[in-house]
Amino acid sequence: MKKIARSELNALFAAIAEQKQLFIPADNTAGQAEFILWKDGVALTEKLNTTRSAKDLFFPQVENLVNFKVSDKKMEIIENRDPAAPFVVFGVRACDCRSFDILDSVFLSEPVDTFYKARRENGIIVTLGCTKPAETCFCGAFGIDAANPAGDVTCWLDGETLYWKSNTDKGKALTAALSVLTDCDENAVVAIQENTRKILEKLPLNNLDLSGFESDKLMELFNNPAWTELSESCLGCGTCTFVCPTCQCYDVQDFDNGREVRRFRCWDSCMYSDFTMMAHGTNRPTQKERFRQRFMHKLVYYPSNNNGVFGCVGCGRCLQKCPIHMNIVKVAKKLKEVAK
Amino acid sequence: MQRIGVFVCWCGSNIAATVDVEKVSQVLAQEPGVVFSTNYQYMCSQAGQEMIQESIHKYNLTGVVICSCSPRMHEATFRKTCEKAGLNGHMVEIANIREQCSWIHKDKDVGTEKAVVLGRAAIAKVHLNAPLTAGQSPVKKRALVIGGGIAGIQTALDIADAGFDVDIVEKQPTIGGKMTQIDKTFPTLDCAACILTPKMVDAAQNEKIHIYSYAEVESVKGFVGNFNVTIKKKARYVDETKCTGCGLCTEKCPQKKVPNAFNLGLDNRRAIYIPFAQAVPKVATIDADYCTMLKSGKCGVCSKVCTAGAIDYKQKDELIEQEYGAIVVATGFNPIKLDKYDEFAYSQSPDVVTSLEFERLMNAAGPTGGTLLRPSDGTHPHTIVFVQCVGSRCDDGRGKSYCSKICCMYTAKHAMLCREKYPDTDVYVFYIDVRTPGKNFDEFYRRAVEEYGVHYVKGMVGKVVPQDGKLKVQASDLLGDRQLHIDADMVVLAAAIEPDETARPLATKLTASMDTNDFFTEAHPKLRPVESPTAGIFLSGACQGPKDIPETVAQASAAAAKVIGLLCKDSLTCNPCTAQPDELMCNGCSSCEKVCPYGAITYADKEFRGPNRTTLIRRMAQVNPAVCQGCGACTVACPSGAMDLKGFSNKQIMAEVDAICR
Amino acid sequence: MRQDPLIPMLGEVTMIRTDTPDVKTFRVVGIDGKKPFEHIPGQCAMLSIPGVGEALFSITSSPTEPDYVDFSIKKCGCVTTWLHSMDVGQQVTIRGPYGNGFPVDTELAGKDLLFIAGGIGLAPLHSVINYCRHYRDRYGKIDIVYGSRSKDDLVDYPEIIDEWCKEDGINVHLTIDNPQEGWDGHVGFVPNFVKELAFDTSKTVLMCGPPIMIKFTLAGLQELGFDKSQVYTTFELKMKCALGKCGRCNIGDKYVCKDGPVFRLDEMDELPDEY
Amino acid sequence: MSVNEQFQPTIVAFCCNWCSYAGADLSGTNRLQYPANVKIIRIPCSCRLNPMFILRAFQRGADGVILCGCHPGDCHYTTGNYYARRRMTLLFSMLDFMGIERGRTRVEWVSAAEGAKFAATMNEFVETITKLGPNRRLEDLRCSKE
Amino acid sequence: MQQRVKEKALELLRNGTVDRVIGWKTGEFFYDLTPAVFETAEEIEKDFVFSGFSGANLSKYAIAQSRAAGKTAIFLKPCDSYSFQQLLKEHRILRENIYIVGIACEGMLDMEKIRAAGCEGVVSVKENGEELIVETLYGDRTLSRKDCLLERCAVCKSKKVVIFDEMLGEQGDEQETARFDRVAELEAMTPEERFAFWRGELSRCIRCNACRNVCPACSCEKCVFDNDKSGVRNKAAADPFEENLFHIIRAFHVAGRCTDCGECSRVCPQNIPLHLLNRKFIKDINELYGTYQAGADMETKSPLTDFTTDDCEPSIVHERGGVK
Repeated sequence: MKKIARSELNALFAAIAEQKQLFIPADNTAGQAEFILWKDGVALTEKLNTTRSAKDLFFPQVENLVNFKVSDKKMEIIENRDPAAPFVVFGVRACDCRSFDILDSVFLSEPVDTFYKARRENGIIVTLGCTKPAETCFCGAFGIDAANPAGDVTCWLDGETLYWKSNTDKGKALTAALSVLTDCDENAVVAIQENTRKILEKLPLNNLDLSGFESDKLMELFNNPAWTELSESCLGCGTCTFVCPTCQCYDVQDFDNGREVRRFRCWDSCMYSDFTMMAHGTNRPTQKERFRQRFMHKLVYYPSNNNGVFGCVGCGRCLQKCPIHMNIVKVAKKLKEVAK
Repeated sequence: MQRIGVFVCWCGSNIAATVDVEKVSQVLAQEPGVVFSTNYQYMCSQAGQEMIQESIHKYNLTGVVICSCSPRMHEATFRKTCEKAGLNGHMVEIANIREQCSWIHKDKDVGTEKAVVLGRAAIAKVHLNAPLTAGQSPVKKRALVIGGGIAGIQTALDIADAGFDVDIVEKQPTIGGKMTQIDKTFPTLDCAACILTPKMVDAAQNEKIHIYSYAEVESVKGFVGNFNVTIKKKARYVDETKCTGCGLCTEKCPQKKVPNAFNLGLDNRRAIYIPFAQAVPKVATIDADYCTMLKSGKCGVCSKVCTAGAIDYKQKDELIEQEYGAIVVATGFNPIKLDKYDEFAYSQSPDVVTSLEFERLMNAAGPTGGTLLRPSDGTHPHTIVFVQCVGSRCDDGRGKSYCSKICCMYTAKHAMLCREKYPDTDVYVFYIDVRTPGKNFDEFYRRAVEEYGVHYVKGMVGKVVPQDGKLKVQASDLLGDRQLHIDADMVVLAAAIEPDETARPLATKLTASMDTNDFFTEAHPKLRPVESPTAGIFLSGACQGPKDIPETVAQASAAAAKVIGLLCKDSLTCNPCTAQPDELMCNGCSSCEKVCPYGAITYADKEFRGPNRTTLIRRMAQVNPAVCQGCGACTVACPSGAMDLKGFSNKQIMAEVDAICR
Repeated sequence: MRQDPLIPMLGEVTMIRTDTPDVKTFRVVGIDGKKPFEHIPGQCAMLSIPGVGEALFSITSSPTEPDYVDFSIKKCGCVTTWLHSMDVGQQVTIRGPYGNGFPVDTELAGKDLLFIAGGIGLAPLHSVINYCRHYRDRYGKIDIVYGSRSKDDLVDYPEIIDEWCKEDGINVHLTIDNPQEGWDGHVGFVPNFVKELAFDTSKTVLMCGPPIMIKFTLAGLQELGFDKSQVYTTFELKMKCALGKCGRCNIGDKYVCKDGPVFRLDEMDELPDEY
Repeated sequence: MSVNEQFQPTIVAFCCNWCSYAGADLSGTNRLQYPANVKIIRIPCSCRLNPMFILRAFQRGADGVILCGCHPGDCHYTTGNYYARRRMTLLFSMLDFMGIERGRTRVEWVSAAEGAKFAATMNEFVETITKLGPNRRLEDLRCSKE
Repeated sequence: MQQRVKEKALELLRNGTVDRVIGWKTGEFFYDLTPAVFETAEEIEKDFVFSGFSGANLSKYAIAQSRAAGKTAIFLKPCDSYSFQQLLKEHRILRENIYIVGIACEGMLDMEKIRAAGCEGVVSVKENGEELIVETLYGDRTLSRKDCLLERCAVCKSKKVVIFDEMLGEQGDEQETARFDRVAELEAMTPEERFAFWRGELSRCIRCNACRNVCPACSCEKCVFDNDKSGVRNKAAADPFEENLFHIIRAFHVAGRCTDCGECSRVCPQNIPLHLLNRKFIKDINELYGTYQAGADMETKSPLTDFTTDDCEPSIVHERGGVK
């Protein structure tokens, strides 16, 4: 384990930035935290977490896959991928760190998504243990320990000191190159962790009961009458999906600028009316079906295909950001209530 | 994807001198969808057109782009060319490489490059063109004339002459309008009644003309060729079919104190009346506001004296529905009210009169039997002051900003007639300008000044004060640069004229547009002066703007000619480039309807198949293609993009934009 | 740099055949003139016209064709309309093959097969039929029930008449919805026709067509004594990215592009009715 | 060579069919010159111009957009240009509010008789846009020619 | 008031005036209320809440509910009532099927502002006159209520419920507000500053469409930006231009129809002050064409579907004040 004085954080960031691009959670002009490319003067946010998750750095909202030049009957495929620059993302919380397991299971399974893979290989995730979790946090329900996150490197921060512990080879290599860090004892963070865990215990949603979503209940849950009521006020916006660290649905769209055609991959949202639009219409015609798809996916379909691991990490973003305050916690509770 | 042929015209050297036509046709051949591209000396020539037609067949073309002169020049030509070859005319687009390219550029490279871009834009548009067919709508061969003044009568007579049925709706009990109240007409000084009443009789006797007197237009539905009009015939309490017009009732009616509207209140009439001797129809009417029988149920004298048994106190308003192919508005004018012009003492002295009142005072059928007498004491006036532009050309907000056009001439007429009949009178005319454009008008005015010795004074009357039976007139003489004080016996005010008050609500019913002065606007101020922008609505007389009698009659005949032209057709070809809503996108919010200048948009509730076998009822815009002129105002007002314009669709215009900016 | 599965390869259309008023068959080869990839009957590939869109189509040719892949495509959307308007020699992009395909070498091997198709639904089965014809000895009796709106709407009609009908061990049963001049075959809808034909229940059924046909035909088959586990169908229309990643083609916890598009109908019982 | 000497702006002119398109034709008939940067798109009436078209032009690389229509009061469709006037006023104000250079957008009323005015307007507009330089603030990077 | 609203909902449902009630439903916490349709008195007893966090404008839900069988009650705060009436004016709501209960409003609270004031792990908020007592996992805080109001409430334009069948509390009036101050501030900047400001704000846009989907004026059956046939569909912004286009066109489409209810900014997950775009249009309309408040009445023509012959020319934009 290593450490550095909190007052020296800037020096640490400068040292990392010397080697790789560094993103840290910092406050933007709207007073929200987001991952910002560090340069001198960018300060670590006081906020618990970023509005948009760390997913964006690995699976950006829009990316140019390939271009085409079309002339007459002939066409040409132009691959113009940027070689991904190595980067470090600092301050990822335990929940967001877990989201990469979920994204990996999708994108790194065959056939591997090379765009995502390149970023994963080039990115080093430095997590930061939580000290002031919010009432909306429920990572505990997924067995995530906010006091002891995973990642290539794990950090803890208290009033005076940042503690730094590398977990992986990538993390160790980074650590080795950072001479500003000094050695310290593993036990130094125990107090921080205990303090966090004490607060976690008090969180209203920490012990959210997620039993009853096993795959043998799939049809029962799908046909649960509560979906109508739950989805009734859903606006059909994509806020929950876009701030979600695990949502990864995408669409491929072409843009013809008259000289070449650019093919983009962009995020899609199951909440949008044209999500599953096919040549002859859609099979999810109302918001109820779309709404159900999102939560069934997180709570049932994904676990069914992934050894019972839920497609949610309890970060609480959708709890805070949904314009009508409908969210996975309310859905899970209501489904169970009605099922009984 | 279309199969497009591109035809580049040299226009002799007009285009070829500044545009490398060969290069243009070669470059455009590379565009997606272009299967044939060529150039030729004169595309519009017989040989050029044949080449286009052959290519359509040979290459199975679905779209044609012609790079040539302005579409305003030959679009119609090339459309016809293609139609003859079996290709819909609206699959043709013109790239204007002459007026907007070769003629404005000198450098051949620049011109060529631009011609290519314009060609590309046309190709991009053609890709999205769809065949359009103009609809046909049948024409109801009957016309409605609203207003039975000289304008309406003339229009009706001309239409009837051409063999079409025509109805006149007149709100007064008789047709004839303002002209019936006029004594003599300028510049010939012939008697108004002598030239008008025969026309009134003609109208009444014409088999093709039906007169709805004492009636108003209640509502108008439909569109050009197919108007559906409801006419309200007001109860006159006299059975028109029985009344012989003998006039006995109008003599026996005990209610004698009814101001006579025909004489502008200068004398009284009975509660049952025939407005004047030559009224058409010559039928009595009971004035419900004054009739004691109708008000209290006591009297019934007229009923008793009527040998024809025509009196019917229980008569009700009657609604008549009728279909028309065309509607002519001939609602005429009125002098403005003078309550804002108290400096002229109009409300204080009966000897201050308006010009129209003066007409009645001079008229042999008027309250004074044609002898000019002062309303106050019945004496002969010796000094008469005419004030011009009362409320005309007025920018202080009390009157009208426009020139009423007829006042200069009728005042000259009045002045002249006074001097002729009563040479002992002094006549003063105060004017801002004397405007006399018109055949024999200036001569007429000069006669008034030179032969009849009328005192024309440039300047305005400041104040008229009734004093000791005289009217003290203070005025300025601008040319003499002095103040004048005249002791007049009578003051005659040339009040501005304004459209009849019924015009504005009528315009709303017709969805015809009006200007801020409530005059109907014409489709084009120069080129279509007797048509309203609303198809099938025509304008006759002073409802369109101030006019004298000859102008009114000329316009009335012109409107009739337009109506006849319309009614001659069995059906109308509609403009194919009309707006069309996408039913699935329409919200029914009414934004489009509010900006449509033609009232072409209506709404209907329609059933839709909703998700999961439900049925939804939604309010939806519907465009009547027979009425829509294709301006596109609605397409921008529509937030959901449901409304689009055929031939100039959103996608077509954006495709042109894309091609130009590429 | 390694290509991403989302990045397609170029192909060229070497043949276009008009089958019906709204169906054309396109033959695609790689720009090297060779077959772009090997596939299993029932698999799909993604064709795209850059700027117009990408769309997934069943491969209609048999894997046994050595030089090309065919796609029979009905004109119904943006991409298909574009495809229908193009000429031979046009390049397109292609990626694939995708999906599981029919279990031709496992579950279907040695069985009597009953193919039931409606309209363009013949496209995915066409590949299987010709595969089975090629390896005729691996399969039992083959029955083909094919129906369409009219004679003109029967896809691959010449091939059916000239080849399939003439082959031993293959029974072709054609039907059209309404009587028509020049048609002396059966008239009526596919589900009723299947019931009339009263197939014996030892057969394994491969079915593709409009949802309404599938629904009623299945009911008919069940009346005849067939079990759902004997019936296969394909849901390729639902596929989006075809890679199992974009998250949009799922029916319950199954992804059509990874777990399908071919499903045995008894599997569908455990899935929500969202197809 | 400075950028401005090389810079050839792309300018889209939307002209109503009845007045301004005819005015543009007249300026051609009278051989009045204006730069080839201006490309005209014919629309039936100025009220057909959807703000979307203007933004589309900027997206695709236009440096200036001008709308020409009949003089207020002379609209072939009576009222179209009055609506266009309000719409464009508000749109231009919004573009200004978002910091887009004033002057990249313009409305001019040109009658069928005003060929000279059309040419003069276009000359002036091209000069304005050339001075402003390439449209950077509203450009769509996907359409960027660089 | 909080109790009266709930009692009124119960009463209307129990006495058969209506078949359902659109209101706010309790959440996991005290602040995360969800707009909901209540069909039974039991549901209302259990879950109906009206509190300082009932900010959500319910009027848009009336579009669908007014088409359901029977009658629906809806609770409208003053600003909501403008949205409702505007929708009515656009024939989107069937008035005869709706029973409107107007609610006098003292301003709604903004949880984001409470959090931004440094309150993390908030457990409860108690209103105590002009003060808010905020209980958090990390200790109690006292905040001024005024500082925690939603933006639209801080500059409330009207306390008047413009359409109702029944009113709870005192009817109020339109009031002078400072709502255009920020627009004026921006107008006073240089174009470069304004450009930088908007580029900064809009570059955060993630095109989640929350602003559009919550907006009562954006009630289109299908938005042009979702419509494949429109030629301008874009699902996710691929470029800063796209966000500009979307937000300009959206503001333009609601110009003259936007009641300034402020929902767009309230729901923006990225805290983009989108209401400023709408307010800019409102301010311009007021200044150029006379004061107009959308939804204030049923009759007045919207400024964009109206004109006068002497309207100002578009060049006024280049001529009028502000830094060039």
